Amino acid sequence: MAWTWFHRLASPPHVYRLAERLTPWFAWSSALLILAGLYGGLVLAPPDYQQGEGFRIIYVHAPSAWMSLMVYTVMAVAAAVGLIWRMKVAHAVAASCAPVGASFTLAALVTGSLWGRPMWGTYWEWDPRLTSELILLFLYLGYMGLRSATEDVQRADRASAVLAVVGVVNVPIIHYSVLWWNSLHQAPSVMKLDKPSMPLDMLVPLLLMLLGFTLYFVAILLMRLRGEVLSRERNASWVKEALSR
Amino acid sequence: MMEFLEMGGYARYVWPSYALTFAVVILNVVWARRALARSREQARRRLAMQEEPT
Amino acid sequence: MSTSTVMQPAASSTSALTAARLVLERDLRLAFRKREQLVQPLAFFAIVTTLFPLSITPELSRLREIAPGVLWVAALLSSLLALEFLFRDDAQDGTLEQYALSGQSLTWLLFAKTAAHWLLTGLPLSLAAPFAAGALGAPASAWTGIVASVVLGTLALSLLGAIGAGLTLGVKRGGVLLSLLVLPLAMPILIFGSQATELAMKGASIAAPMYLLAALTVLGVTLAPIAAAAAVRISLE
Amino acid sequence: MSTSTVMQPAASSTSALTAARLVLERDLRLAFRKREQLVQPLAFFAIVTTLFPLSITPELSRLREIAPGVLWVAALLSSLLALEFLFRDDAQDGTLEQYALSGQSLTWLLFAKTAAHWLLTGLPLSLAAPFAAGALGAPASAWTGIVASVVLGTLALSLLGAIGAGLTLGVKRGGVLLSLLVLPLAMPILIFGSQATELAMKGASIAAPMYLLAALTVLGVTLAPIAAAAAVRISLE
Amino acid sequence: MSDVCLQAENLHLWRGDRHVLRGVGLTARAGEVLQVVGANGAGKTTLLRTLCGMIQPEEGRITWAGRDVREDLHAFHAQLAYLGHEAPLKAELTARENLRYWIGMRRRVSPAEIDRALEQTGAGAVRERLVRTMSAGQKRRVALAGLLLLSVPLWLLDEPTTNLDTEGQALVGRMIEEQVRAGGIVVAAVHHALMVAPERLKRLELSSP
Amino acid sequence: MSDVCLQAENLHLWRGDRHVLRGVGLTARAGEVLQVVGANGAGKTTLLRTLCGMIQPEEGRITWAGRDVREDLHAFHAQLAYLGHEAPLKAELTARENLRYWIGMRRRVSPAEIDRALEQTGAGAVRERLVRTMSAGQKRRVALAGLLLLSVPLWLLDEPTTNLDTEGQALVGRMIEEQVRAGGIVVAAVHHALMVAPERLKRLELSSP
Ligand code: HEM
Ligand SMILES: Nc1ncnc2c1ncn2[C@@H]1O[C@H](COP(=O)(O)OP(=O)(O)OP(=O)(O)O)[C@@H](O)[C@H]1O
Ligand SMILES: Nc1ncnc2c1ncn2[C@@H]1O[C@H](COP(=O)(O)OP(=O)(O)OP(=O)(O)O)[C@@H](O)[C@H]1O
Ligand SMILES: [Mg+2]
Ligand SMILES: [Mg+2]
Repeated sequence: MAWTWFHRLASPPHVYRLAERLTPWFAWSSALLILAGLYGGLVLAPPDYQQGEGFRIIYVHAPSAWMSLMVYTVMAVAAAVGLIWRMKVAHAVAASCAPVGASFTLAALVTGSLWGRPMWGTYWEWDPRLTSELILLFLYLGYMGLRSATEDVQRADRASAVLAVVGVVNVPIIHYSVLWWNSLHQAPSVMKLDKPSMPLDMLVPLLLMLLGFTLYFVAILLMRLRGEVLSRERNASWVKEALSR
Repeated sequence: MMEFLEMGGYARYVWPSYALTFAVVILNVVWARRALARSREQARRRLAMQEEPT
Repeated sequence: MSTSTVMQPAASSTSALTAARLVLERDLRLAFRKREQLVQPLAFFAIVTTLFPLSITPELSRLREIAPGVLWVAALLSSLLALEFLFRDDAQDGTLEQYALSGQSLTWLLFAKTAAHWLLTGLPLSLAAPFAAGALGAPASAWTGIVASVVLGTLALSLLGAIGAGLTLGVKRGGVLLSLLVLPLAMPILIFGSQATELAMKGASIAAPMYLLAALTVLGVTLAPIAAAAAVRISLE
Repeated sequence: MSTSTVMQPAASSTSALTAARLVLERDLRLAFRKREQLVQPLAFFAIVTTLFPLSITPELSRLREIAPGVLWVAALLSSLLALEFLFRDDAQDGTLEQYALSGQSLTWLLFAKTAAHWLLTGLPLSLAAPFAAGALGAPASAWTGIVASVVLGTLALSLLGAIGAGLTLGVKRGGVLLSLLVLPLAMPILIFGSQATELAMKGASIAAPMYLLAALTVLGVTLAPIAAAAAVRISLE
Repeated sequence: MSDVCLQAENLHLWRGDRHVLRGVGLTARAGEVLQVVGANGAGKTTLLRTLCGMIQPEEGRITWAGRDVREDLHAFHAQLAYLGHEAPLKAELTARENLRYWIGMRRRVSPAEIDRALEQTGAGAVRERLVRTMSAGQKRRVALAGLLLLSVPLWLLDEPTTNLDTEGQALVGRMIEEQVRAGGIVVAAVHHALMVAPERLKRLELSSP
Repeated sequence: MSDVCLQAENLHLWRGDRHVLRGVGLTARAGEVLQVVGANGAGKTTLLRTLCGMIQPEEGRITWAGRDVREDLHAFHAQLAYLGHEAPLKAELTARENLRYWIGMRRRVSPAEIDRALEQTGAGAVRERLVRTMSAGQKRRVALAGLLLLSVPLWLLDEPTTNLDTEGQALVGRMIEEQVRAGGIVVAAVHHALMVAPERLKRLELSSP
């Protein structure tokens, strides 16, 4: 009984219909949250006493960085599930994640370096956090490269799943190694807001943005998932029904 | 309003950041829709092929 | 025609260890037949190390500062170049297919292949590293430290690379994709390796980075052949 | 069956220029079909550039000193990796044999292939180089100088590499041997290129090394395709 | 021995958009030769690769001696030999060395045995030559010697007579007869009729998708 | 037209220690099919590659229309088509694109012509498919379409029926007949007899070295 939800999640027609039904809910609620967060962040929040108005980049930078990490985690977990239980739907989830994650990683890198210029006086610094974010981008690119280089969907699924799982084993290793690497060479990292905690009127919009982006990710994921499921499914009857709508 | 747009002198950094991030947000929607449409089209063709008498 | 032994193949069947030994022996023999294969990674390593003095500065005092980094980047790139062929030749002529159909554990066979690969590239590289380091200004006292760290580092790299080589088997021009897959994962090896070399050159203890390198290697030995076998199976399909 | 035009093939035969254009178009189309081929040399270049800060030092002030060297070594290695495939794929599937038997000048056809290769690797690399240089601390004022020098350098390298690629065609695992052949010959490119970059970063005139690079390129354009054609013919035998 | 039997039921497989195997089923018992015939592109190669477990069918199952082969793929592989379009030989090794490593990985084999097999398939003269220097047909003959040496009950052969001269085609026929006489099973994709006594032959016709 | 004629005199060639071509001579006139036969390893492939100028014989000479081919190799190559053991197709291009680039390099060719040739060799159905996804026989058929399109007088074919089904073998026979009827010359290395009317056939038997 407890496992029925799992089996239903493994059933492509069910997932397809569920995704179709849920997408608008996530899409609209995320749009609302993001708009509210924007208003709060750009208009209501007071300027930072050190960084002035420049700190407002946080409302796009932090959500982008958050997405880059969360999406990779989702992707790796889905890939592992797909490998272990040979679940097509899980592979479809993993395949849907990569482009979204890669694009937000790029956004985090660019917004971060745009922020870095006024704060640190340089666009780029080989700081541990920055460096590991860059490596994360390479991991995404490798994943997508492998996927697109393999023609057959089933084979691409499993090959890239192996890579995603190996990659996730490596993410903490990369993170800590980069930390240790730098600690031997260089003074502690520059990147922190010089205050113990943010005032509420700065924090609330940030939380709204984070939640909004998360829901937005789910909406995009569901949309891509439908396409990926369709391309893996040969069972004509439900596909025909799904397409007629 | 001008003051708001100037962002206390940080406009060169703030607005491109927002523009890029929302470009990514919107592009992801576009890409996802396009991918879905493509898959539907392919599935339709596949169905047509299977229904052909062999 | 031979009197058929069709029905009792299990009687004299080979053990997993013998099969792995045969694979190792075969790869070594192939390499020694074409001796240039042995020399090439070394030569590449030597050339890359000479590129730097040419393109940066010939002053020994300044070279010494960048020596560990240059050494490790060169080692990384030369093993990477060789990695591409770890499984490729065997995939092309159908040998890998026969391995997968041999009834032997593919994990073991690929482990043997990886071991052969390390013996043919990692080991010579480790032995050549101190000379390159010397040319870049490292003191003779650093030699053992350099050799030890390069041994561990190339071991870890070969194991890690086996996964990448397996994954890119089905891909045309897999070489560049392989680098793209392996290099980000190899960054820790690079960091700890060059740290160890730097410490060795300063005469300090290299224990800390060596432990970390050893940990990576052990992790690689236990996990990489399994992942590589999975990857190869997928690309053969 | 078609009414045969067996006896008048010369009537509608293709001119050397059209044949070369078709070869170029074909190679570009193949590359765009597999778009990752376009991205990969770039990604490799980016990764190699990040290896150095990781293994040497993250301090921009010190990175800036070695930036020209790092940039050029990375550019050299990434074009070298791609060079291996300049003729290899076509040799394997028999296309090159058909080129040699086409009754067209092999020199022209190989020149077209080399041009396609540069468009697909050298050009993107030239456009990416200033970003890598920026990450290593080069000022924005150096960008045009860097782009110009990398354009010339990769051109010369592709032409030079074509000879090496032709010579190593018959060789299994030609990649490493190719590097061995090409790298020593590429040293002048590396030296002038990194000189130009260094001067550009200092804001000085880069005319002198650029003239030399241009001279190398012109020499390459006139001689390399002929040598490459000879080399390819030999390895086809 | 009657239970040594390869069965496949209702195999379905897609490649790209193409439904290549559409409900293929087959039974091959000890002592039988199953000829898989069909026009170019009918799916013969695909079927053989699916039978030996290299491709996973999307539907259907394959049994060996009554058990699903996926239960113990290793044991199944130890019972079969697959020979594809290309001979699985290393260009830089001699014929002898090739067989030593290929066969040695699966069972103990003596140099004398190897030489005998090479002699039988007409490759005795080239046994010390590097495979790289052999003609297409000579390579095939070395691969056939490997097939003999494996001495397993199940042979899956994809156009085994390719590149062979007339004498070589007769040789393949004799090898197959010998194999089924000893109680083995041969599944072969063919365009030219095999030179085998007709009573042992079964045909499986694949139609083009 | 009687002077369109391929002649070779006293060809000698060594490969390694092996005297592969030992004084081979041949004449093939317009309208003739020359079958090169011989056991595996007799030197058929080597002979064909020598004839088209890819290998230099160590002795002897080859003439085309009375002139030594080495005088103007380009002009000779413009008159011949060589099809080896492997079809010279790019795996990542479709059948149509492959022919467009392969043939287009030698003569102007329209898409309609290409489609017609593909239809004639039974590869019309796969013309938009990437060659990588084709079966062995489908690839051969695309290569045969290329042969038709080249429309040159001299064909050098190495086992042209490899991988083809029965219908495909008949197709090759028809193509060769058509070619010689139009005054062309065909030199083919074969193991299976070609399906061609016997009066046009000449045989050249190579003995094993
Ligand atoms: C290219 C440059 C940069 C990159 C790649 C980068 C990357 C990241 C990453 C990976 C996170 C982690 C998010 C999480 O843990 O959830 C993050 C968060 C954050 N970054 Fe950046 N960053 C960059 C520049 C900057 C700059 C210049 C500042 C401010 C001076 C900054 C301030 C922050 C803040 C406030 C957060 C969110 C709070 C936190 O999680 O600590 N970042 N960034
Ligand atoms: N990746 C793919 N995408 C699309 N179609 C494919 C793919 N791989 C194989 N096919 C098709 O599957 C069919 C079966 O191919 P297969 O190689 O099994 O044929 P075959 O019977 O062995 O033919 P031949 O006699 O020519 O060797 C062919 O029509 C082929 O074009
Ligand atoms: N590099 C080499 N060294 C030694 N012998 C060689 C070399 N290359 C070819 N040979 C030998 O030359 C002979 C002729 O080979 P070729 O490929 O021409 O034979 P073939 O008649 O085409 O045979 P098949 O029918 O098997 O295709 C063979 O005996 C072969 O072993
Ligand atoms: Mg086949
Ligand atoms: Mg031959």
